[in-house]
Amino acid sequence: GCSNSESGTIKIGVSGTDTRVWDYVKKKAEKEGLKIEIVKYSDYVQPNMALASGDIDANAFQTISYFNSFKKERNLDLSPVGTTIIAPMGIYSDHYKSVKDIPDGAKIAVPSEATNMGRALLLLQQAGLLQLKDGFDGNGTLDAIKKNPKKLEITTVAAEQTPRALPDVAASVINNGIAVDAGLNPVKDSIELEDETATPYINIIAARTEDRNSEDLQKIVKLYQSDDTAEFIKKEFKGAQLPTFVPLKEIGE
Amino acid sequence: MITFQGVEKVYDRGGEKIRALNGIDLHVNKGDIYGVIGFSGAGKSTLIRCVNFLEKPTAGKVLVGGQDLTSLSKSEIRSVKRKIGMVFQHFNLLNSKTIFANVAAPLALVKTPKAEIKQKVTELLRFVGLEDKAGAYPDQLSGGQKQRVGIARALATNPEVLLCDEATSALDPQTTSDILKLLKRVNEQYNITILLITHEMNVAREICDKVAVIEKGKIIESGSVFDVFSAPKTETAKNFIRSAIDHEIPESIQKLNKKHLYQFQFVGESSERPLLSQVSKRFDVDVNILHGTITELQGIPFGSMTVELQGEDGEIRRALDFVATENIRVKEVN
Amino acid sequence: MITFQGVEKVYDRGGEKIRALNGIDLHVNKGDIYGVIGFSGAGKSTLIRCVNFLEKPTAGKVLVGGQDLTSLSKSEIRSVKRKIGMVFQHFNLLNSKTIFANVAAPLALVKTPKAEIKQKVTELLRFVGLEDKAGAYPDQLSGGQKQRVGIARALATNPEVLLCDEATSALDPQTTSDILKLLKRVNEQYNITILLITHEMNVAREICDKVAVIEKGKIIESGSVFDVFSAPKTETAKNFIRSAIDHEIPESIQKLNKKHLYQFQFVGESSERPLLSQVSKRFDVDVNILHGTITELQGIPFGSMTVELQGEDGEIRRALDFVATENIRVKEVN
Amino acid sequence: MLVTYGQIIDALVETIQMTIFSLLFSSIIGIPLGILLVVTRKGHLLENTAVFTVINVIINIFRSVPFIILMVALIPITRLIVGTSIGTWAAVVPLTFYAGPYIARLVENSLLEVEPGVIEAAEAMGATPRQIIFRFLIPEALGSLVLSFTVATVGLVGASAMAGAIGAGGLGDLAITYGYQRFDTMTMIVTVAILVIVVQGLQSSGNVLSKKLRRR
Amino acid sequence: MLVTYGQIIDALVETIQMTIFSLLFSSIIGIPLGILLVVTRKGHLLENTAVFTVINVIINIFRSVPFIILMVALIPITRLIVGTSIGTWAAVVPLTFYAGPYIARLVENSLLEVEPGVIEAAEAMGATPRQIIFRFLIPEALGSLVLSFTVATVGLVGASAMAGAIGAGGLGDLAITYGYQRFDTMTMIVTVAILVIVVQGLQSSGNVLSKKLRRR
Ligand SMILES: Nc1ncnc2c1ncn2[C@@H]1O[C@H](COP(=O)(O)OP(=O)(O)OP(=O)(O)O)[C@@H](O)[C@H]1O
Ligand SMILES: Nc1ncnc2c1ncn2[C@@H]1O[C@H](COP(=O)(O)OP(=O)(O)OP(=O)(O)O)[C@@H](O)[C@H]1O
Ligand SMILES: [Mg+2]
Ligand SMILES: [Mg+2]
Repeated sequence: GCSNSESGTIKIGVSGTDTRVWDYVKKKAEKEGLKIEIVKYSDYVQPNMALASGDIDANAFQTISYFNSFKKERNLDLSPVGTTIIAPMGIYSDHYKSVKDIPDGAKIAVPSEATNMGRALLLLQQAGLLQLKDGFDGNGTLDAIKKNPKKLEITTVAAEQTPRALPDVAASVINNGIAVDAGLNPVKDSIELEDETATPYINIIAARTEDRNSEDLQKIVKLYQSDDTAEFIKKEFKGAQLPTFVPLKEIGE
Repeated sequence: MITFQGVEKVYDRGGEKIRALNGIDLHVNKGDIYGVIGFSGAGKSTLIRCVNFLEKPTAGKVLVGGQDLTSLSKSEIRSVKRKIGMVFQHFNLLNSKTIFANVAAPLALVKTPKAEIKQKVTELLRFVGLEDKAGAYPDQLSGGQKQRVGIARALATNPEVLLCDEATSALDPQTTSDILKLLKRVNEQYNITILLITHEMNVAREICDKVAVIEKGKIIESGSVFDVFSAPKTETAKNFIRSAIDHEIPESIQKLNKKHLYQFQFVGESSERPLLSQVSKRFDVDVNILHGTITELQGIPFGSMTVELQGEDGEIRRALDFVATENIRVKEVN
Repeated sequence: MITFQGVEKVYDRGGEKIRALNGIDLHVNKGDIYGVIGFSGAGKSTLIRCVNFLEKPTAGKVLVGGQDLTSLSKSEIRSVKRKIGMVFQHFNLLNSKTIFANVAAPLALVKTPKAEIKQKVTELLRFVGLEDKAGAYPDQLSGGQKQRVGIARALATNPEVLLCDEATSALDPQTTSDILKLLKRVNEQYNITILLITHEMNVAREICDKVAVIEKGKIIESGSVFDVFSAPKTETAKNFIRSAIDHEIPESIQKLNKKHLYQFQFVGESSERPLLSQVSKRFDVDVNILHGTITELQGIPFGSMTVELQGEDGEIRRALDFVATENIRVKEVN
Repeated sequence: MLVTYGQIIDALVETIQMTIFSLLFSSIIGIPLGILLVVTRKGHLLENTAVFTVINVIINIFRSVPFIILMVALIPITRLIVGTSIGTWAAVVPLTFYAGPYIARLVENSLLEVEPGVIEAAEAMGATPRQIIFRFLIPEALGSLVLSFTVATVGLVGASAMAGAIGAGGLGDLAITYGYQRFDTMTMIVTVAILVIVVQGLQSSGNVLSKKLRRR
Repeated sequence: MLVTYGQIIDALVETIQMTIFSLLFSSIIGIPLGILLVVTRKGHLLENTAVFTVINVIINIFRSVPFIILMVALIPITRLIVGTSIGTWAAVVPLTFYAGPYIARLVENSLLEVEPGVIEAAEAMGATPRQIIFRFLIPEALGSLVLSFTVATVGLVGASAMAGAIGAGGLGDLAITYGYQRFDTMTMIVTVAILVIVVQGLQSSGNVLSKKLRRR
């Protein structure tokens, strides 16, 4: 069972330091007698591993796409319990006003982590810069590129490095949160932005499969997916993150 | 107490073989003070270091107290070593410890009570004249002071065997003499066996019962101090002993340009009669001693002297003939 | 060439002040071989190290070639130092370099051509008897061999001043004598000034023109070798010199239990006449020399002897009275 | 600045905690290994080629693995020891395994500098290998050892920054998560400044202590 | 395994490239700094408290900054030198600044072990400070220096793993991105195994060379 919830505290793992939304949810939960502890991680592997091993009770940091591939590769018995937001990835450039201006042989920086890289490739395809292999599931390596008419040079760097590399490349594909932190406005500054309904990139709250119907977790999901939370997100992130409380069915669960 | 049987030690210097010891046979009895003399590089240090196994012989055996160290277990070797004190040629003090702690080190190893250590170390430091340096560190001492610390340390555990590798080389004659007296005393009081390397012939003469002369890794001569000193057999031994006993005739004397300058060498047993007196009395010759060293080994004058014979030529010749019958080697100095 | 003016050196040992030099005034002329003797810890090394500024005096001045080192620029100090060779008490060789490279080091510093270095170093190594060790490293040498490397290194640059801190302490008499001859030769050939620390009185006697006796950081006596050796003024100097010149009377002699055993000390100028001969001739007394060292300083016998007087008591007494008039100190040996 | 001073103080405490404890444990591992590396080598006190080779290779293995991989590979062990794989205490385990072999190398290097004459003197006195190590070898190398440990400690402070990956917190993590990942330059400057002060303090103490101990 | 052998070989080449060049440049920075740390300290050859303090503090600053932050902080400099802030060459810059001060500390530690008698002998010969350093101090410390550089090189191999963040590639990055992030255990094992072999080779060469040079 959900070991920690018995002691009255739910541990939720997040990645990075931005806990504004969860702080908000935590406050609401406390009023309902539910204690939440937020555990911060600085990478994208440990929160899932810690969840699987029971060190935490739920996590909220990843897209469904990343979650699924992670689960498969590690053979973990985890399940999504609710959707949260979508943070559209974008193509940014210091040098060009439009993707069409990107010249042949130009250098493009993409995040090195596999699902982010896949997502970046899909976005580059959406922008018409690349053509990917059929049935590409958004999770893979540079092998996925079928045609590269402009002979673009794709360089993989840490996600946080993509904005920093802007002066050195023709364009960077930057995750939404990182773009915001780097002082970019996804809506205004990007030269290409991910489709808002790109379902694989909706973020989720995940838990161990055995706990997915736990009362406490369900309560937390409900608190997150409430209107006032949505309002808080819109206000705090100024459109960079969009609350997307779609049912799990729509993301293929 | 210490026996060398055909000991060889070969160092490997980048392929080249250096034979430091080349078949050493030597026996040191319990209670002996045994001196080893020899030119620089002859193999003296290597020899003494074989006794407590700091060098492992490449061939042959070293027995200490009748035991072959190679046949013993490690802990047995250690307990043999604890009975052997050693004064190193290069002192080998602990730079990080005070003089007191350096001398106390061997005592601390065998878990001597603190009070006893304190008493013993203080006594030893007083003896070697360093009581005021107890709290100093080796780098704050002069060369001779370091050597004295080494001596105090070697004596701290009242060892049964004492190995001294040039233990007084950095000391002035006065301090040397004090140290030698101490060694003699411990030798007599506790029947300690002492194996002592030295190049100072006076040290050998003053303290040793027996000596061995080592050259190129071989013992070329050994025996009682008297035998070796008075009748050295090999050329090297003669050379070595002579260079110590009869110093070169000073230039000042050579410049005097005196006519009848002779060197009398007392190289073996000569008559009991007072030789120079007899010469003066029997012949009309005056003997003027200019230079030399003479000492006595078991009642027999031993050494050499440069003398000027004053008198008529014929008388002098007769006097010299007389001297020649007395087992004295006469050499004319140009 | 070298002048000390009121030089003081105080070491600080954890708050405690150690006065190693306590007001040294000393002058060494160009071409002198100047010996410094003194007990262990007297301050000899500290003194010599002040000459090439390895120790900076806490007070006073050291002038080398008339120049006060403290007043010179760093590069001027260096060029003065290049003219000073030094043999260290603890050798201070480079462990990482071969013997050849060690001796070549000072030459390489002044950019000597390779061929010249090769020739010079080979010559020096041959001289100190180490030509076969050119390729060895210091840890493969015996103590005396290391010391000889130090000597060769100090001589490599044909220095104008040579500082020797116990340069022969680890050497046998034969090698010592060879080295001293070399020093004497360079002194005469090149007019090199040599300041030499030693505790071996023979070394001082054989090679030095002048000596200074240092005690507790003060020069208590100095002058020509003859003056100091023949007429030491201070008690310490006397002690020091006596302990070197007249060795203790061996126990063997004391045990003989002879009746009329005397020690004659030649402590100053005595008559030109051959004394012992005169005694033998004038009195019905035989003089049997048992032990002692006698040497000559500027034509005057110098040293001491233990003699047995054989004859009637009255005659002996008269002989002794005669001896006493001859500026000889007579001491009865129990 | 996105963080409060409270957070910075917490992080400082976490850094100190991680550093002290991992230094402690890695010393417990590293010192004996370093000693063994010295005394089991050819011609030394307890010559033993097998032991030397095994230790040498094990140390090399740990030294080869990138810290982040080491952290993951050690999770089962961490969980076994600390009961969890996240948090400050959990970070101490991989940090220990990271710094232990490193300390072993530094200890090895320092001990090899001890004059052989000192060991000879000890052997001549009949000292046991243990006595030689603890009463002769280590005291003689102490000045150098202190400097080595200073270098290792500073290295640990640096490594602890990466331990943020497993939620260990600490100043370095604050610098990375805010300064690096969130572009909060102010936090970066403040945390790095504190780190500099900490390191400066460590290094200065190390220098002073080492100078006192180094008697030549 | 998700990667091809071609990728692994590329990564190995990148690692070697990063290590060699950053070792080279960090030595160029670190050796003089280490020497200065020794000779400007109190009572030494070129005593100069100001220079010593400045260098000491600068080194501490660089040693305090977590590598990842250093990498970011140095981007302008990297761009100035290499022309870009990403890729293998760009990684050499922060690696150099990371390893340089570290090497300085190790050099310092090694040089401090040289017997003062040797320096005295050099001074007595009238050697210039430069000659003392290069003809006496360094040759005497060489055995220890080689071991220190071995430690530093192995450290660089480790640090180069983190340089993947700026697209430098290398074996460590392969281990992290495939082995760690994508749970490709096989890739992780292969890359780490190669790293172990590289480190083992480095350490063994270091040991042998040092033993040859250490004449005591
Ligand atoms: N660094 C130091 N710190 C404190 N005291 C010192 C230091 N160096 C020397 N001394 C002390 O100064 C005195 C003189 O030392 P010095 O080395 O000059 O003696 P020395 O005459 O050369 O003796 P030796 O014949 O034994 O070599 C000694 O008592 C010694 O203990
Ligand atoms: N580790 C070594 N490697 C090579 N040769 C060595 C080694 N140790 C000593 N030797 C050589 O062995 C010979 C004997 O050395 P040893 O130290 O026994 O001489 P020694 O008689 O003590 O001389 P000294 O009176 O100068 O101290 C010397 O020629 C020396 O060069
Ligand atoms: Mg010897
Ligand atoms: Mg001295």
